[in-house]
Amino acid sequence: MDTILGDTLTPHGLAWLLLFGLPLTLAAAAAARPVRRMALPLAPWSMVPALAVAVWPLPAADYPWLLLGLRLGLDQTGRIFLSFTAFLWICSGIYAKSYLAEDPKRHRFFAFFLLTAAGNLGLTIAQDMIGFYLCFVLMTFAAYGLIIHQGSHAARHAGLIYVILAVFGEVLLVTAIIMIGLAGSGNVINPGQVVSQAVHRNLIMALLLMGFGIKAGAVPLHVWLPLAHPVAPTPASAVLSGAMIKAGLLGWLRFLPLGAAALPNWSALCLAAGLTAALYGVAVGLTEDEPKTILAYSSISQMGVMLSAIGIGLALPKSWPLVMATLLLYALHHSLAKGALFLAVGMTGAVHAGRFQRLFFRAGTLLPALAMAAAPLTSGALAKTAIKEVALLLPSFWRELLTWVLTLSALATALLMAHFLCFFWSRNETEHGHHQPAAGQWYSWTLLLIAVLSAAWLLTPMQLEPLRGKLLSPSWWWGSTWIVLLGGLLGWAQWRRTGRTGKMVLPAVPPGDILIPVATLLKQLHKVGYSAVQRVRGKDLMRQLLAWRTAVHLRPALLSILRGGEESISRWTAVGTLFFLLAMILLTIILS
Amino acid sequence: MTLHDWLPLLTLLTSLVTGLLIFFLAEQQVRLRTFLNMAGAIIKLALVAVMLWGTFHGQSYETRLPLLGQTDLVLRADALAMLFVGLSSLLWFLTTIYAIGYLEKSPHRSRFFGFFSICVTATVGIALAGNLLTFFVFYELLTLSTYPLVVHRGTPEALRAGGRYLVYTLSGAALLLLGVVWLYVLAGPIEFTAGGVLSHLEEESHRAALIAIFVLLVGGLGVKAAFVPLHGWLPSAMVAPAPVSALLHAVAVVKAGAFGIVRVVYDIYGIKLTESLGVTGPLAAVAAFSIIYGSLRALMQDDLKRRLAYSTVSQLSYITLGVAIVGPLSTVGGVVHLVHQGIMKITLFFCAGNLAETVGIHRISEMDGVAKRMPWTMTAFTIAAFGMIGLPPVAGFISKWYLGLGALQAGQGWGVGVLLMSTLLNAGYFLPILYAAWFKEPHAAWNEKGLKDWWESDWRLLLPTLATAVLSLTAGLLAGLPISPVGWVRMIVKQDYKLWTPFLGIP
Amino acid sequence: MNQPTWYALTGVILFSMGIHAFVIRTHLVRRILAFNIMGSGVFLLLVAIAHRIPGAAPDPVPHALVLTGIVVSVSFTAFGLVLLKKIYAKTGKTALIDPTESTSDQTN
Amino acid sequence: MTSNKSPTTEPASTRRPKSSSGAAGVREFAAEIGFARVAFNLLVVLLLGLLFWTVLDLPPQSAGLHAKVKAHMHVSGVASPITAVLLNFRGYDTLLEIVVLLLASIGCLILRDAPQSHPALAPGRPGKWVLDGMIHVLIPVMLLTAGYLLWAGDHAPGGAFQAGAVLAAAGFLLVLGNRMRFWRTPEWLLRLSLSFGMIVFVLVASVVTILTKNLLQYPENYAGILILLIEISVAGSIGCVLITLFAGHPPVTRTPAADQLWHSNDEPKE
Amino acid sequence: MLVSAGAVSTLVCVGGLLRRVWLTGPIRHTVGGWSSPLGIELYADGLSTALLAVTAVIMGTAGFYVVDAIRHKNGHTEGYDSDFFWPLWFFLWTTFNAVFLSRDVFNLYITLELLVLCAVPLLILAGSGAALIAGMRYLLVAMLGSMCYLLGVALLYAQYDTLSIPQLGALMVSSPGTAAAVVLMTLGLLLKTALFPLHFWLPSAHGNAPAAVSALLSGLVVKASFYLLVRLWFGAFAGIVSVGAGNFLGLLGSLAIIWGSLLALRQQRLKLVIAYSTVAQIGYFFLLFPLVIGGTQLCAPSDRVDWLTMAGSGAMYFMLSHALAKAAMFLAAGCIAHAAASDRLNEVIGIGRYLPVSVFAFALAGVSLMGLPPSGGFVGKWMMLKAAFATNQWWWAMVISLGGLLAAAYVFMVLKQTVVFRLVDIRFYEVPRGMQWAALLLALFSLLLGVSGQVPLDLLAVGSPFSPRAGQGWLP
Repeated sequence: MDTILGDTLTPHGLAWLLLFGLPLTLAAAAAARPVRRMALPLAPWSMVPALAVAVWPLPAADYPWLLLGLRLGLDQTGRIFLSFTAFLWICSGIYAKSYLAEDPKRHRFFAFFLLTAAGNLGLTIAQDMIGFYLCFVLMTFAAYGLIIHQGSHAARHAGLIYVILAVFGEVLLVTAIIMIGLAGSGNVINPGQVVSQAVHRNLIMALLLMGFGIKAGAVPLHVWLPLAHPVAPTPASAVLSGAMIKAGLLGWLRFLPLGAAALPNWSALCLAAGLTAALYGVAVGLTEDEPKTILAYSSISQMGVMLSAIGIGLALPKSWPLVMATLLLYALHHSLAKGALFLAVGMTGAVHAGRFQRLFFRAGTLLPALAMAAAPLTSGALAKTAIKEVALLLPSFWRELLTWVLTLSALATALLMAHFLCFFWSRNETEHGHHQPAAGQWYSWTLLLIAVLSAAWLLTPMQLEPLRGKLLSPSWWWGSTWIVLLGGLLGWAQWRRTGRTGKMVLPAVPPGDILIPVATLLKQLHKVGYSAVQRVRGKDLMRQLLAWRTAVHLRPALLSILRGGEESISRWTAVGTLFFLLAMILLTIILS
Repeated sequence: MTLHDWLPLLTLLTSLVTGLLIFFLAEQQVRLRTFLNMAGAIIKLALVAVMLWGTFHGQSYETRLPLLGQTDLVLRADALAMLFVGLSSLLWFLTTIYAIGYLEKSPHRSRFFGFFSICVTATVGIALAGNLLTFFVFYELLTLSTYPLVVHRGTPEALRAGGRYLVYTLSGAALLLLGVVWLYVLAGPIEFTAGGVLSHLEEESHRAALIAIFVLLVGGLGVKAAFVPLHGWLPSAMVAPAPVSALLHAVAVVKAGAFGIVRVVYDIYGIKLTESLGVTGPLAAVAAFSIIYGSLRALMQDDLKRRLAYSTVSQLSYITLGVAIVGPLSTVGGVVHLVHQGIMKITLFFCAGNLAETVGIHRISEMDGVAKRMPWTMTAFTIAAFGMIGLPPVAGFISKWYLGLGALQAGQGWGVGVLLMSTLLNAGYFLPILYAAWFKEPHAAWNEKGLKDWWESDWRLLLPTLATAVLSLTAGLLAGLPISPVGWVRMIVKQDYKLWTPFLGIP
Repeated sequence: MNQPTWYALTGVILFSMGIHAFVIRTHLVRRILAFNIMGSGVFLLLVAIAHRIPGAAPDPVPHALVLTGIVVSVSFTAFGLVLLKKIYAKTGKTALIDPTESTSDQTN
Repeated sequence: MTSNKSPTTEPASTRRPKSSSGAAGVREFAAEIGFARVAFNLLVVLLLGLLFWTVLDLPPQSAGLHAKVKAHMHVSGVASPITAVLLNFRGYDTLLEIVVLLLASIGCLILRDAPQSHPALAPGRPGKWVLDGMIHVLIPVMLLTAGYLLWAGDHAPGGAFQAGAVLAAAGFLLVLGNRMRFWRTPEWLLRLSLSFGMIVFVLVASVVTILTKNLLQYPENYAGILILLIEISVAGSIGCVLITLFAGHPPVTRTPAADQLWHSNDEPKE
Repeated sequence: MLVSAGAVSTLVCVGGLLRRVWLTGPIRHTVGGWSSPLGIELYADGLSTALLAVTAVIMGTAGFYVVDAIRHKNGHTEGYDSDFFWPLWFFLWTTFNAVFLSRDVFNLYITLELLVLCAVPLLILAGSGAALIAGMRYLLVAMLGSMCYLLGVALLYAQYDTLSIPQLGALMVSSPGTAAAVVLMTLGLLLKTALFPLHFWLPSAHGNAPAAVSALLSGLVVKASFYLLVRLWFGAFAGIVSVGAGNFLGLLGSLAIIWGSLLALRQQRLKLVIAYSTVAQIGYFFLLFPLVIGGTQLCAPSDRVDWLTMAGSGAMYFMLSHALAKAAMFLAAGCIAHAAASDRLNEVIGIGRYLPVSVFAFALAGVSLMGLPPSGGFVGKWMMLKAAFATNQWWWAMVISLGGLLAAAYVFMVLKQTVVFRLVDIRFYEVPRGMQWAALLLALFSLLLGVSGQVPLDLLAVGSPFSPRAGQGWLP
């Protein structure tokens, strides 16, 4: 029997299931009317076991009976991903408890919140392809609930776009998975290797890039992100941009044949896409005035950087471990910093609190912004330098381009952060009426800030050890500080000009930029298609084919033939004639 | 004649006897009728369980009754038969509970339950049939016993629907009879044997006759398997009461057609002969066209049950697609979809019935915010809808997974394309319903009395719905286990049809 | 062309005349008469067959057949006439109304 | 469909319309009596031609079963071959034949009107004396001839049916002469008289079958007597049957329908 | 009481005969001890005993129906209570027994006459104007048919000096006389069996007769003349009749199926629907001729014998189950007409609630007519289809399945009426249970034929007339 049950009954097997199952059960409890009152306070703590496992990893466990052979476990990437995801989910959980304290629909929010958490945690620990895909789908569709929580028209619109893209993403992923399944005969544990040897490798890679690209916000497919973030409640958008976008990245790491074979053209593509995303994100971000939208665009640009890092990985299979380490570090840094920023946006009321809170609040928002802008001694600096180191390994042409673009993006991010801070702080003063942030919000935010400061340093993978020493050297300091100062200066300057003229420097681009033209195009197509269908349906070709109408015309004719025929046959002369006619026919037949 | 020989017949008789007894019950003897129904269902489940356990251990059950010259009535419980019998007897048990609740105060209940049990007898008979003649006998009995159920309400449109249903099914049956007789004349009294029996005929230059017979057989079965040109009766038959459309048009009647095609292709012609005759191509084309056309028509329907009906039309052709794409994996996918689609679709129909009965919703436009009033029903609906779309945890994903793998393995890439196209279309017509139910504010008339007591609707309507929803979820989740539908089908394909190539890692 | 053949021929002619009248005439009495003519035609034929060898005694079997035939046609004629009278008394017509008409159930 | 031809110009007496001069004649003739009739006439002519051909083609010199009948005459118990065939060799036919007669009489009895609706024929009709005279003279003679015919059947042409016919004639005379009140005969007597012949025949047949284990096989020496017994009873019941057939429905007295009969033409439209 | 005694005794005799034929094969019985050319010969083979058995069953059950109708004499009793009813009833029964046993051509002529003379009085018992006219028309048709038949007999006797069918079969040789005789006899019988062009008299006769009588008319009387035709074609005319002639009758049969069914769909009255359905089903029986006669050339000689017997017994099986089903249908129609006081279809709406048993009987009989599996009709249809394909005359198979569909059309047209949910609740007359159960009993018998399968088939195969005569086979 053990072949079927695998190590379900072993302690670590149960632990894994508990980790994944606890949020699920709580989500169900939150939805069920009678028990939801008890479920709510427990919500954030259900992710604690996940964090514990991240810290003390357990051996992998096999469940052959579960969904074509599920396998849960942690490797190095998984461990780091799990750590920052779990941490972020716990913080936003605590934050949400108090942030939505008097929101009537909070039970529904927590139900979806916990479902998404389960999905997110699940996909980090899932080793096999279908397990990963299962959690990915669960997370995607549960997140929909978070996005349209407010129920406003904008929320519904953002939700609709999100679902359409999610379904497309899901369909692409299914195809890719099926192809990989075929190549790797069934449910595959290490998809990366299999994809590298697979026959239709290019097609699979294209599907994977696009499928996970939608979730990770790669440029052409990022349109849902800037729409979703502003409408989602703050803890949701924090988790959305902090942890869930990273799921797309994790998907790339797990599925793409990184470190297996050198794929120059694919790496060129990723690099190009990544770099355009980095610059494009920031460019559009600068035109926004809504704090959350700005942060959304900054996430898009950061994800662009990570995509380029993957491009590097594709180019240099040998140095892939190093690139992997940088990527993990970068993801860790970005998720924590972005999470902190988003939570800060939710606490605008702090401005009216006591002096000390106001000061602490200002410093708190400044810190992650600096980290994002890769100010010295921050995790951002560590991540950015790591990326630069790695970029040097690339062949000549790409090396120059990359370093140049990286510095430019660093500058741009700094500018964006300054732009964000100016708008954010100015907005705080004007808007009063926001209630004081509750204690829960403060605690979770401070916890996150501590993580932003320390986590990157604590968890730096051993490959990047030498880098740490280098950072502390003064020469490096100057390199990064001038970028931050220049960015801040430019940001402040723009803020002052808009302060007076009330008009942005750059023309305002509506959020979801390229979506607008595409949407109008689709609407036209739909109108044309619908009228065509109506015309066809009007005539109902099918019924014509079955010729019901002609049968209807035929009936009276048929009826008259029948009646006339029967009457005429019934006359005696007719009978007699027929009688003898048949006789003669039979006679001829017999005699012939 | 040991017990083994009588078990298939006993399973058949349990519902037949109860049916006949119920006919003679007076309308008001409700308790006795319910007892009879329940007893019949439970005994049948027990017998089926025994046979399942037996077949799992390689035991063979066969009843042979002399019917007509050399061919006699053969009821054999092989693995494929047990799959369908298990499905139909389990779902009959649930649907009986549902029907008792649904038809609480309506007239003619004795007549209804009588024909209801006879219809299940026919389905079990079809499943257990050992040769084409037995299959045809029960196939016809099914048509006859379902007609009174479709016209149960006696309203003019019910009669029109019944008339249309008869025209389609009887002409289909006529085609099937011609095919069966011609095959009998050509190949003598043949039985269903795994791997097909007709291979010896091929070289005797009967190719044209074999192809013609195949067309006749599949044409006849196609009516019940709702291939597109022949599907007209299914949507109009939705006028029947909910339990009828649930069990019959989601499980019994339509599956009989699909099951028949599986029998014809695998147990009579054999997969190699079908391929060499070159009929699999057009069959796959018809299946693909029905999948797409069914989903497209479903998009346009506002009436909930008609949309589900068109979705059945498209989902059914998955089975034929799986059969038409020659290969072990697509076979597994096709055959297992027979079970999965049954469970999921019956949940959807139960929910539709529940909505219609409790809050009087028939059209999708009236479904705004219904989840507030009936959360449990809508959760079941959501699980089943996700299953139909093919999202992982629910059973639908498993069959799509195998179908996709099979299509690629057989080199028919377009198969995957069709699957994806239909996934999108499924999402297209299921997600708006979920969206409307869960996220829109209720404004319809039924909303004024909120959720009073603990049960949102009659427990007899709710429990079966939840049971089937859980069933479809576990069928998806526990796909690895040998006793799950997929495991069972894998065993069939491995043992009976010896198609299983070692290359596949899946146990 | 010996004598019995002549009788057979007249029998056959009578039969044809009978059949022609039976079908053409609508009046029931004429029909029944035509039936009798046909009968006598057949019986004449039978009698002619019985005695084809000039010298020998006639074959009794056809005679017996004729006798039985006559009895049967008598009973048919009688029953027909009685039925005719009854129809005439009820419908006032002496011919059969068109079948499809009569089935429209007007029992006049 | 067939245009109605005025009743008076009945086609010429010959049933077979000779093909008149040339196609014009035929067309005109056809138009006149409608296409179906013409077709029918042609077909009848064809039939006639066929029958002609068959009659001429019949084997001229076949003696039929005469020899066989003669061979078994000694056993049949009667002298006349016809009666032997009728009552012995093909006795089964005769039995069925009598049942036919009985059924015809039942048919008539079913259709008779209620007795009281027909007043007895008014006595004292003109010419009464001639009728009475005939009755007095003829009745005894008829009975005598019937008896002779019955007896002669044994060795010469005659027998039950002929005797029955003569008896019936006598009956008709009596009924017309108002001597026999047909309607007052009690029901049971009427039915017994009708079925008497059949009952005797069936009894004899069953007795004989039980004796000889073979339907209607008369034991050698009793054949003659049995046949005679059957003959007598059958003759009587045939007489009664024929009388019932006639008397069951008296000639129509003056009723409105009758008047209409005399005046209307007797050839209503087809 | 007397009635039941008579019925039971006949049933016992028929049962005894059945057992003897089943055990020992065909029985030959010379009447009056005279061998065939002179005397009359009675012959009981599988087919005739089967028909006798079916007649016994139908007559018995219909008798039970009438007894029950008389006992609950409320309102109209369709003439069952006339004191001449029972004599006619038993005479009809004896005539059936005579027809099915006799092998003598002239004797068959007399039995046919008897049949008519029993049927017409029964028909006009109801005394309605339409019944009288229908009776008259039936009488005239019978006169014409039997006179032609008699002429045929005369011609045959003139040529072969024998009246017994087997001897005729041996002696017959193709000559103008024989051809004329064959034609005349066949046409006479076609007229009496109401095959397609000559069917005008049947609907009005069966439509206006009392229910029990029309059950007998449709169920048995029509079949007697068909049985005679079968005896002649496969007994006497075996040497003369060619494939073309078989196909000719088959063609007429197919036209009958289509024409009868279409007209049945158009009728307003329930009994007329069933009457026209008889016209259609008669077409089915005539498909026997092309299948058996046509089959000899077209299928391999090796397995010819069993194909032929199968086709033959298949058609006969269909005829038997049709007899039972049609009688059941007419009795059910009788019950419905009795309840609704008129058998017009629009007045019978929603009667299903009041008369579940008779509607169920009607449905079961309908199933047998359509030839759907559980019923005897299916077994017959199955074997005829098999024969059609075996002798690769697939076009007859098409006709058979089309006939099934058309039958389904008019049966469900009627059933639809009974199921309709009727808002205004009109009172239906109370119908005695006995009548309903008689109808159901007959329908169940026709179903029993379907289930029993092999036993009746073996009975039919005993001395089957369809196997080609030793060595000679059929004329091409």
